[in-house]
Amino acid sequence: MDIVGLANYAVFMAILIGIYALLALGLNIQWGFSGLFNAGIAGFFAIGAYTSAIITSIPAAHRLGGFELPLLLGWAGAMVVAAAIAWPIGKICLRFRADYLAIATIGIAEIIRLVIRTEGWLTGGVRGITGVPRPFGDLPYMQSQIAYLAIVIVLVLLAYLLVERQLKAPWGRMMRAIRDNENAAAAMGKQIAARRLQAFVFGSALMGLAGALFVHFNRSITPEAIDPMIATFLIWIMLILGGSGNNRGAILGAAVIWIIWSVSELLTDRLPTELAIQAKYVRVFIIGLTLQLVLRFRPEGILPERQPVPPPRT
Amino acid sequence: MPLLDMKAVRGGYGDADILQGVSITVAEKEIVVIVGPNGAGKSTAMKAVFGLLNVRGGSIVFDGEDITGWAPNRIVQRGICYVPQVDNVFREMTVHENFEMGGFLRKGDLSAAYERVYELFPDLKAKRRNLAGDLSGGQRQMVAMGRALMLDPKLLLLDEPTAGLSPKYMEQIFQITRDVRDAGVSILLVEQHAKQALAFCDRGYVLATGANRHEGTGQALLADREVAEMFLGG
Amino acid sequence: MLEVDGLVKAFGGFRAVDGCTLRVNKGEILGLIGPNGAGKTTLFNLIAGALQPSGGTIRFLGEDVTPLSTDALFHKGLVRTFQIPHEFHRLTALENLMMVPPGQPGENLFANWLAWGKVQRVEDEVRRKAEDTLAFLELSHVAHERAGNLSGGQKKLLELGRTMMTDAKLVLLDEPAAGVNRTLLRKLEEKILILNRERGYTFILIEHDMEMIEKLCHPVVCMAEGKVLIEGDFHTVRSDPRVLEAYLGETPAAIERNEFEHDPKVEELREQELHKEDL
Amino acid sequence: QNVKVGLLGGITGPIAAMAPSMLDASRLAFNQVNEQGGILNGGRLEVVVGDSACNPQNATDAATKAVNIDRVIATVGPHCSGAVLAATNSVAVPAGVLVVTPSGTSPEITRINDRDLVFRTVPSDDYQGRALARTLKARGITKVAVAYLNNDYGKGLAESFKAEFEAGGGTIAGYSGHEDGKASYRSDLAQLARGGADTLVIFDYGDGTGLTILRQALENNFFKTFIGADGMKSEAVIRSLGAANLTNFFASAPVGEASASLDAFRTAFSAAGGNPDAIFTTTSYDAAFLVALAIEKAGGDRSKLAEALRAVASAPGEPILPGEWAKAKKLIAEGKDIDYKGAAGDHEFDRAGDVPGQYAFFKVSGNTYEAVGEMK
Amino acid sequence: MTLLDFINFYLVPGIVLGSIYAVGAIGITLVFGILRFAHFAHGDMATLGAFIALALVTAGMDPWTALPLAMAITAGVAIGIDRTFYDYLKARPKIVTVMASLGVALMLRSVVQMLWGVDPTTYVTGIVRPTDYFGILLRPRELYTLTAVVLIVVGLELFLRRSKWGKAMRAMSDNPDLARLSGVDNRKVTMLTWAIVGALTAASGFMLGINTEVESMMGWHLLLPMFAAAILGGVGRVQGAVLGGLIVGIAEELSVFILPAQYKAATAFALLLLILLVRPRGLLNGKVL
Ligand SMILES: Nc1ncnc2c1ncn2[C@@H]1O[C@H](COP(=O)(O)OP(=O)(O)OP(=O)(O)O)[C@@H](O)[C@H]1O
Ligand SMILES: Nc1ncnc2c1ncn2[C@@H]1O[C@H](COP(=O)(O)OP(=O)(O)OP(=O)(O)O)[C@@H](O)[C@H]1O
Ligand SMILES: [Mg+2]
Ligand SMILES: [Mg+2]
Repeated sequence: MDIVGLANYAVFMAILIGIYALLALGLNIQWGFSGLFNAGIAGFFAIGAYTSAIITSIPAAHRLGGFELPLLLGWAGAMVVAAAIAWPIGKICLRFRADYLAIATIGIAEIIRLVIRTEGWLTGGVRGITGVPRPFGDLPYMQSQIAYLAIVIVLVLLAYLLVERQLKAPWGRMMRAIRDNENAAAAMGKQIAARRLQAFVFGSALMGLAGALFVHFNRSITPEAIDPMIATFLIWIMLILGGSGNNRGAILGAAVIWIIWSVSELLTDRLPTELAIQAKYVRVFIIGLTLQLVLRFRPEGILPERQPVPPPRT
Repeated sequence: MPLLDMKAVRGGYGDADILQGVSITVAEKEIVVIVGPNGAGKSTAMKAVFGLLNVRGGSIVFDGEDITGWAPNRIVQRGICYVPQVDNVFREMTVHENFEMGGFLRKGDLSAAYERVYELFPDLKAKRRNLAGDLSGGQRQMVAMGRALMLDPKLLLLDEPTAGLSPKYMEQIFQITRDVRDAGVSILLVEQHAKQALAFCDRGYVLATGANRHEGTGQALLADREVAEMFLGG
Repeated sequence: MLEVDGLVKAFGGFRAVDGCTLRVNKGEILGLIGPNGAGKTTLFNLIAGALQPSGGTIRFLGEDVTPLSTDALFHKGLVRTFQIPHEFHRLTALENLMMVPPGQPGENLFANWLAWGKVQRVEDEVRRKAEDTLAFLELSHVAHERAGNLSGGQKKLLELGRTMMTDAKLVLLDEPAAGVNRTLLRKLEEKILILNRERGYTFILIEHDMEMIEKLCHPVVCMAEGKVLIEGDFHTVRSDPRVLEAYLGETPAAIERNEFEHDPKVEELREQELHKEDL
Repeated sequence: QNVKVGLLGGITGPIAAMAPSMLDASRLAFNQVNEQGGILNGGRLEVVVGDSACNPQNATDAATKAVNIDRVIATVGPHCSGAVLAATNSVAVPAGVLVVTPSGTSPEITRINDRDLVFRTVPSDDYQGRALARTLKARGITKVAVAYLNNDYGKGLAESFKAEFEAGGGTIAGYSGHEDGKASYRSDLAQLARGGADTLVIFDYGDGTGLTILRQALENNFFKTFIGADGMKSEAVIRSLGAANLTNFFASAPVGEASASLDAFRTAFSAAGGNPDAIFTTTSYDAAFLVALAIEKAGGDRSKLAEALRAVASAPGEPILPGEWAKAKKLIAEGKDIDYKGAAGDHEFDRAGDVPGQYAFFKVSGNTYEAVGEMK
Repeated sequence: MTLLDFINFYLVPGIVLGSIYAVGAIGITLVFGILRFAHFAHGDMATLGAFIALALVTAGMDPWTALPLAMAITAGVAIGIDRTFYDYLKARPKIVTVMASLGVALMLRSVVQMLWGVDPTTYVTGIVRPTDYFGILLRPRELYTLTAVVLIVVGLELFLRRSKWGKAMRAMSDNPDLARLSGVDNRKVTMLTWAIVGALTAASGFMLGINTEVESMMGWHLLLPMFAAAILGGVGRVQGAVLGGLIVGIAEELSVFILPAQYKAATAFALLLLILLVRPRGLLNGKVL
């Protein structure tokens, strides 16, 4: 184990944390501030990933595209398509409350996953899509990783500022009010359905962007990436543990959970090699247990929802 | 010896102390009224008795036994019954089931008790199969009261039982209170219809900002000009 | 201003509002009384668009608003409070009020980026207004408390406070006095009168507090079993035998405050008090 | 000095049931190396086991750790195609680490821009499906129904099988994919049976859904004959359905030349407590053994690994069978050329790092599988 | 295709599968309805139950005798899990407990994998050909499964409606504080709920296992359809869960008529969406939490 290796590993982890942070921020808009129980994160993540992959990858015979278009177009496309698909879904589903919405969105994500697996002409089916370009991908390993990290950091920062300002603004207050009591909010003239939809679409667009970042990082995507355990539930754990309703909490939660997820393996690797396979099961156990411990001691999340005190009178 | 004796109770929901030393006693067969401005800590004082609060100082003795820190279900078994100010019915259960839950701890045949409650609140008879959550505000108050009357407690804590009730029913609640007292039950009552309540109670307390402000017989408090102006609406 | 015609609301087989007809003129404070379960709150829910009627029509400012939703009605100038407080429990008391004013530029997603200055200006105004309202309601000390943590009465006040945050034409108040301290209530009555006289608000007030009805309301309407039983001035309504029977109970005198004020024992004590002070 | 090699398996994911045997087979190869003189100058091969969980997120994570923290110079695995694509594209290839996967069957792997670093000991789906189609034709079966698992393995096989079978004049009387993990496939089977075929070809895993399908087909008398590919050739099938019920069940599987290699592997793996019939054990073993040979040949120089791998795997050269590490080491030291003949085939890598397959046809006999013929 | 074929190869499998879903969905709906959170460890608890039964069978018991015992043991495990992991979160927003249950799901799964490995196994080796009842083909295990489901549903419904503790459970779900004020010991009610839920999960895991195979991911795969069934019927409604389970099971089996078989898993959800559009709180008008 040496410094360069560790640094490389850290950079890699940071990139993934950034991608998850985007997902968690998107979820925070939906759940933390608007109370929308979206349990179909994986679906929007996948839509973003596949859209950007199709737009930017090299042409392939058996599926749609690739169109070899510029990267920025891919990212914008990922957000737009994710938002465009979120719109009708939200239109139909947001009238369901709480857990009904959760299961409806899980269902939609499952349907999206099955479509991606099955409709090969569109997505390459179970073979997935390869040949997705990565910005600065031709640099040597370390430089290219660092360059990508820089891009991810900039995007996460942008997203953070964007979301943070919306939430500090009256818009955020209104969304939280709708979350707390929709009847009263309606009586105060707020258009519940339209506002919810706005938040849902906004959050989904961020999830789409995260998908795009993911696919360009891996240079390929297959349907296995849409595993709900990782692309949905893990994000939920990140948000709740970081502190739902708090953007910094969302980012921090992404970091903590992914570090637990990833580093737990280093821990179980210390077990004797005959137990190498069992060690992986133990690892899953440790992940579950650590989650319990964190919930035990920080049940409100690491950074709980703040009461945003409006700026003082001028 | 008083039936209920709260001495210098301090405590709150989180870390902050809402109650800063509240002392209240209720003797046997006595109606005691608490009045005070909104947010004074009246409801909090009742919750303190019922173990729904972090009590950090003072003591609560009931019937010779220190019940500070007991779990609510144990306190009910000991013979205290409580009607909270808000959230005081099971919304997703029918009116009748609410009464059944009221008599949860009672063994044996309860039909006489149901009979009595429906007699007191005839409006509820027609609504017995309705969910309590679908009732009007006033009807819910009746359900809450009826639920409490299903038990035979030694002490009844009522938090604004008349809020939202029509004048007719308000009068009736006060009448029930007196009847129950006459049957040997002590009552601790929080009221914003302060004048009416003070007029028939045995003793009264005025709470403000989490502490005792005044106490005395109902008549004396009514007569106190400061009390009248500051707390009873002139 | 508001015309309700033959309004019906049935829950299953039960008609909570059963052919209710009502007129409210501009500038009135209409008092709505009636036994528990008479259908008063349900009527409010229908007028405010929170429930859809099973029959009948509602006209507001000359326009048929029967099918409109709550938020659309709000923008036409109709504001209501809830009998059981509907506070935004995770917002502070101050935020509960600040969220009310309609058309805040900061509620637009893009304005927060393109016109931040304006958003800030409006925000300051709204904040000032909310703080003043809290001060009036004696809630300043809990301005930054989560509304869910307020006491029962404080929540009711907050409910009322929301109606003061916007320019309304018609305000529906559902038992604003229940659980509110009487001393404060007297102040609220003043405020309602001021809003009515100076700002031209029209009110419909559901109350079981006869004192308040007497002081504020004309005309008074008594509902029973989903229908209007009688309409008239306070004294006519109060002395109607049907109202006495169904609503006030057999001994209406008992609830009048005069009974206590003229209670000889109390008078006597009061005299003594006065003497004490003199000494 | 010791050399570290990564072993990235899908331990906790959807192929959790198959991964342990595969890892054990790879480990057997490494153990043989360490027992027979070690690697290079008597060093040990150290194995770093990572869990790719069969999804790209975990795979890149595991690969990054192996490459950066443990500094492996080559990896055996990851196991699933999606994991291979992600781990090679974003980690292994940029970092210059050799990857030999024993079970990534997707044709997409051929297309990775891999700087000649990505190899596989398992044939791309194409080969086996075609071989199976020809075998069935040769055995006189002209009408079949096909049920495949909708993943890269099942679907790839099904497509190539269908193409070849139909090109040869056969009829596909039912063709449908299914998803993993459902409790009942009876209506799928009923639907397939309506085409009138007597033979069902199942491209699935015998310790997964394939078992459920086979059971439900047998219990309901849906077909008379059942054909599987290597995935179906699993002990779990015999164990839970009973050999007596499997007289009409056949499976194809890749085998080494003349089966001498295969026998060598079977003996060694059985002796080590493994089950040589479990799916992908032969390819796993070969991948590990080849990686070891390549390291030896390259003298531990990671930049020469790919070249060395091609050299030790392909003709000409002295044939090396599974387990013959000491012999191979000696020959390499003498500068002689060697040619590894693996348990799963000859492993003559083409330009993309793919291998053609060699297969045999198996039937159930006793409590195990028995080869009943070569496949062309 | 004859009517009998339709019944034997589409309908009956659908009903059997649906009953298995139903038993799981009842447990989910109980946790939803009484403890008010979505219990994501449900599937893996079912796996554990199935494996406990397997252990008993391996020890020489007959599968159907092992079932009640496995149910009892799993009930104990469920109570233990609640005590150790969920109980201290009860004052927190429910979503926190939902996350805790995901953690528990991971832990249970890895325990099963560590103890029993990952290979699929069965309670009984070999295959069972069905018996012909006037053209309708049924196996004993299917008959037992259906009978067990009916018994469970009727018993549970009676218990919840009639018994004092059933009412206490509903009261606690409605308003926990008020329930305590009425003298209900919420701890006992919670334990009772978990006992029932644990027993139900074991039953569903066992039934799945006896009708197919026993393996470590079986419960996780079952989770989503079970949730769909619970929601479809309406949160907190036992009959709703049964109805939902049957609908999902039958719909999945029949879907092959109109959709490629790959989309089988999607039919449950497509149907769920359709039904929610018409009845946003499920078929039997469930609760909104
Ligand atoms: N959702 C509902 N389902 C069934 N019945 C209802 C529903 N809502 C109200 N009711 C019934 O309608 C009647 C009128 O209720 P409403 O709340 O309008 O009374 P109210 O006049 O406001 O009484 P109060 O003075 O007690 O508040 C009551 O009998 C109530 O039980
Ligand atoms: N759950 C809670 N968490 C934190 N603070 C609370 C909570 N409930 C009440 N408080 C605070 O405690 C103080 C006293 O509340 P309490 O409910 O005892 O008042 P009260 O005298 O009953 O008033 P009211 O007449 O309005 O019912 C209030 O300032 C309130 O903000
Ligand atoms: Mg109070
Ligand atoms: Mg009302």
